[in-house]
Amino acid sequence: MKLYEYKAKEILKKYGIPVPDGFVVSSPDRIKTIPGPVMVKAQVLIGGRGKAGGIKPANTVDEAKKVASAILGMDIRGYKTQDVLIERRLDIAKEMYLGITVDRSNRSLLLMASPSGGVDIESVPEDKILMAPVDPLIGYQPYLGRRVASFMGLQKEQASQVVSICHRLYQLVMSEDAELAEINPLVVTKDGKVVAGDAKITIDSDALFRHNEYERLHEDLTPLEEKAKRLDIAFVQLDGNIGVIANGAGLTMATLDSLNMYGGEAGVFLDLGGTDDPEKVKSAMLLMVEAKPKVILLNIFGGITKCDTVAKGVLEAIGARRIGIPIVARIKGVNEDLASTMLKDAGMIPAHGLSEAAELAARESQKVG
Amino acid sequence: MKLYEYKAKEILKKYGIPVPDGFVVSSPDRIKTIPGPVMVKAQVLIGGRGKAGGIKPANTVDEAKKVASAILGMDIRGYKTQDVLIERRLDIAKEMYLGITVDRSNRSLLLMASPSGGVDIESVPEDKILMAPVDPLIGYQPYLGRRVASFMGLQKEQASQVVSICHRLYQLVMSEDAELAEINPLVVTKDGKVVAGDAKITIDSDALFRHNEYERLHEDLTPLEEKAKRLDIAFVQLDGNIGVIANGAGLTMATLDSLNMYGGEAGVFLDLGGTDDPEKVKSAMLLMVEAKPKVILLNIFGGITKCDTVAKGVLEAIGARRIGIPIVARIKGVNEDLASTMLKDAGMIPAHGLSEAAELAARESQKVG
Amino acid sequence: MAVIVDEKTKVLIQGITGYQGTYHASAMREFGTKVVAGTSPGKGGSKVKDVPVFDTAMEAVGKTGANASCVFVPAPYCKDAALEAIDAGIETVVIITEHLPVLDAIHLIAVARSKGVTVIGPNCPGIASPGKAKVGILPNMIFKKGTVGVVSKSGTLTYEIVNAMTERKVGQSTCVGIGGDRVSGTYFIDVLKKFEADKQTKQIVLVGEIGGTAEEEAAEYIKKHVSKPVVAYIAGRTAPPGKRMGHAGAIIARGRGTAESKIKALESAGVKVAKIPTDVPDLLQ
Amino acid sequence: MAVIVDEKTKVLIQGITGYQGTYHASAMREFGTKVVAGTSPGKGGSKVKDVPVFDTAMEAVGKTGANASCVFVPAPYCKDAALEAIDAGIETVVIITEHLPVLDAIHLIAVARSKGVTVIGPNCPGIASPGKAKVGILPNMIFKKGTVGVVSKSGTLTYEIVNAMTERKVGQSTCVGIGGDRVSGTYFIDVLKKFEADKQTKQIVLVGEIGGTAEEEAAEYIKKHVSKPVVAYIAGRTAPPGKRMGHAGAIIARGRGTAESKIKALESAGVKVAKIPTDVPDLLQ
Repeated sequence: MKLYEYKAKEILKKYGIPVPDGFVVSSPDRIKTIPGPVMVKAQVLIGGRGKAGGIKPANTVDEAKKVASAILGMDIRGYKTQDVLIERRLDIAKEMYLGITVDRSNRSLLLMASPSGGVDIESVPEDKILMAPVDPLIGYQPYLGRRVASFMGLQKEQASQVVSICHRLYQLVMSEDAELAEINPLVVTKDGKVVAGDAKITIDSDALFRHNEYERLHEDLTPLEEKAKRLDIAFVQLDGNIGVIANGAGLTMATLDSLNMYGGEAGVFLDLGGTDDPEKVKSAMLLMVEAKPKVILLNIFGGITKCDTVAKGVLEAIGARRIGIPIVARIKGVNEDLASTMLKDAGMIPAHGLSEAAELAARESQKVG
Repeated sequence: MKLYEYKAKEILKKYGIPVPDGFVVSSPDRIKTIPGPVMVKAQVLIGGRGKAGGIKPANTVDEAKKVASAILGMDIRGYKTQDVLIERRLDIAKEMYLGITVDRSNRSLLLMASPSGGVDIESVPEDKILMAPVDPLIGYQPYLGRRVASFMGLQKEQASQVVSICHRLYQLVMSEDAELAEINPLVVTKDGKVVAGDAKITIDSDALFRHNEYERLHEDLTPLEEKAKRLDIAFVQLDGNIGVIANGAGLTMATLDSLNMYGGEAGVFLDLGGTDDPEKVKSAMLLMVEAKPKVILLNIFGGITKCDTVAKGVLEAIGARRIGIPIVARIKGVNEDLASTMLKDAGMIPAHGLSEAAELAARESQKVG
Repeated sequence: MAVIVDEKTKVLIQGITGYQGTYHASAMREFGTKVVAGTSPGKGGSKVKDVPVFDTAMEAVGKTGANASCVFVPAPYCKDAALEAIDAGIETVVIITEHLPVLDAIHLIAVARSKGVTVIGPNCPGIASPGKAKVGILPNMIFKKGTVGVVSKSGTLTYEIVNAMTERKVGQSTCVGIGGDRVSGTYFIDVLKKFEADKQTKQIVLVGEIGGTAEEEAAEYIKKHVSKPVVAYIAGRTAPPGKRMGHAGAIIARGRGTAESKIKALESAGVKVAKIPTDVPDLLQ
Repeated sequence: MAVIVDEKTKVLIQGITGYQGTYHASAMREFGTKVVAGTSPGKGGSKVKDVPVFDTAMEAVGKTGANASCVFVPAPYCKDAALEAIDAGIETVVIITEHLPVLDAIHLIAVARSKGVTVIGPNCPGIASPGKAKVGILPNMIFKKGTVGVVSKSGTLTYEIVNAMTERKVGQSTCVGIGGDRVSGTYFIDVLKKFEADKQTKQIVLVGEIGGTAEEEAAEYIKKHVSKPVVAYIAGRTAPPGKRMGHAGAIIARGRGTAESKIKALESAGVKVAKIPTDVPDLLQ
């Protein structure tokens, strides 16, 4: 779960990492005073705000109100700006990069740092980025912070501020279950302070059970996405016209790939996870109907449940409504022939394998055009 | 550093482990109200208070005052009672034992538990004590608490209270740098609550640098012990008449052993640790003079410092004063002959080896008798 | 032979009294697995379908000699259960549980590796050596004993492929579903090493998906250390970039981890890569 | 041969710019040790008596190939320094620092053991293989190359005994001061195992003291696994019970760990136990 910049900075502050003075508003009228010259920053969960005009300076309250008015409501790469962060402008002497994320290969956290920050970190050459895995059995120790400070080329005062920030950022990641915590730029101001200029924090959504405080946070979800989330079904909107339901990420992707081979294109897909629970299949079917695709392709590889039981769930979901679109259904497992017959009798198009199902769905989609 | 029961219970409470309601006083006049029937408990850092009459019940404020008067000032196995803890009396259904200490052999913390507590834990048969090392890389996990609860024979409500107490006790040990944290008895009350009846906590004195709050705590030290502590010199008062100064615990003990072989007996000893720092030798010599032994035996094995430099320090310490007692001195290392001569010229008795030094000191001590 | 689990494997089911635990304990037995014990705190002393239930893993291991465990415990308690198994001396821990917090996975896997314990998962279907033992939730009906080792990040997609093999009479030595979470106890390379050393295994099937660089690392390893023929399938060629595909493992980030880069790396290591999953049996010899 | 340190040992001095670090870096060099690097945060790029100083252990190891470290860093920073050395790939970490909190010792030693790194200490005088290398603060003058392996919990008492041996022309293969803290990286058994396997070592001297049960465990080990003659001295026969003797290792608790119990255990394992330290050379063959 991605957090807005202002929320991320609140958390940095909680862990003792310096951030500029500031406050967040959703209406220009709420700006009463400002802490000196400020930046007005659009709060959207996407990069490239600056280039899109979502970050602007202001020197007076009136100016801040004017700039905020312009930014609030602005569409930034598809995201509508609902809040702006009004923040004291930093006197920047140097911009650096500091982040902690998950390192799959090392099965650990990874401390990343660069003496060059502020710009798109992906364009910084590799030898300018320190990647220091945090050994999980050792945990963070000050020597890691010293490596970072030394790599950044910092001395004395600034070095010791960075060592402390590294420690606090690690504590934040561990205590808040962040899978990403990034400060970019990490600013050295002209008076020698090290301050977080911008911040990205992503909380591990699998760990929300121990962080009730994040559950209530706003997320930009459509009503269908919201429903899918509650049902623990992965829901993704694409450009084609075929609605795909499958169980398991790999099988779902393989279904899309196969569909593509036969010239079909998915418009939305639902991944149930590795389950063939008839209730979940039924919920997914209902959700899919709401998404209004032109063709539905159901591909369930059965593990625990008998195919006829799964088919019964599908029929219950669809039965009552006349949705009037072709449904290609493939359910693999015990009693699959019985299931096929049931689906066929209900007017669906049964398929026996992944290829056949993909081919049939692609053909139907070309018919409906 | 051992903590008084009342302080230990304050800490348990801070970590969320239930303790009886209570308060500590150093004068009976301070008892204004009591939380129902109470126990009045002498606060001394030694076991066997109960048998010595240091723990007594009281049912009214007047009774509590009377009992407190009797206990305050009481001498318990050499320790004077300066405070009493007035504590709500528990309705005991069951007494158990729970503790965490350091396990040398496993190089880990050790979780210890027994379904039998309250009595001297050392007399509980071994098969009634669970010793569960806490793997340092795993840390405490709830399964350890479940093992404890299961070993104690507890069910449901009590089991889950004990699991929680185990976790909190471990957190306490880790956060407070306790080398021992013991709850004995851990009481199940008649209404099913699990409460710490008594508590012993010892803070690792090597870790006090990160626990300023304990530095100010009262310790029962004589002025000489106080001085030695400030100088980081181990000071121990014994029964004999020879004052021994040596560097290193092993060498100090070997010196005592050798002295004993020749019929001498140490009255006090100072261990400088593994150093031959002339300043420290000099401080120890001054401290020893204050302890007024009949004979002094100095045994320094030199590492870094030249023997004559060490000898110079000894002479500076003693030189000004005419202490009029025999001093046997042995300093081993570079320039040891020069040192011998210097000590001899100043009226001391130089020795060349450990045996000789011990023999000479023992002989002198028998003379002064 | 076979790898990781075989006829000597004695399985402890952690969370045996839950629906999944009970169901799959039976399914594993039907597969021929020695299911010797279960745990469920507070239910020690009872039985689930003849399998004795204990309060703690320590007791279960002590009394039954279990050497592998299958973890069905819900995510909030899963790390505790897995570490309990490791501390009790279990050698192979198969974690079926999904949605395990990544920091929990990092800690428990680091502990396991430091002690030489094999963790498979989390969020995996488990492992099956047909004719010998299964630890996990893979459907029994899809397997056939044979000489092809299968290693896969995916669950149901693996079933699809193994099923297609079995329908074509191509049997398996061991099938390992390693799971697709960002941090897993066992990666492709760990299993490839075992297959290369296993006498029963003559060919290898690798099933990957977009995200991460495990397939690229596997290709590098195959080039250097694997002499047996390898066939692969990579899911997600047509997956939209930047979209989360149900697995954390399926995030495409920074141009690395695309299907193209994986397929290219594997092909340059001499691996035959199938276009659709059901083509895999055709590419085996 | 010799054990743990020898002519291949390349030493990193952690805390080289402090008084002790600087002094002992020289003393180790005078002993013949290859002292290749030092660390001192913020002082990277400078030199201490020709030894290059680095900001971090990672850099020091990368640039000099150091494989052993000697830690002089004060107690509050000692765990950090030792773990830094381990993370940088150092194989032997000798911790001279005293008053290390016991929880710090437990953590760092557990990490070291999981990675196969040897930690000696904390609160120890270090290790010397005469004619080859010394990592620590033992005085150079007391040694003589030979065939007796010495392992001791004590510092200055070891010097006393080794000095007595050298005066009697009895040389040493390696002398290991393991330190007397409650939790140490190396115990008697770890060193006995190495001495038994070392070709240069013909006899063994074990110097123990009251407190703990390491001597009793060593006796048990000697009985089962050590074929070479062992001579021992145990300090503290006349130490008053319950008094802290400067070392945490010297607390007599619950009737275990007394000098009597240790001497009895060792004698029953065939070990000759000296009455006073300077008798040790007489008991060697």
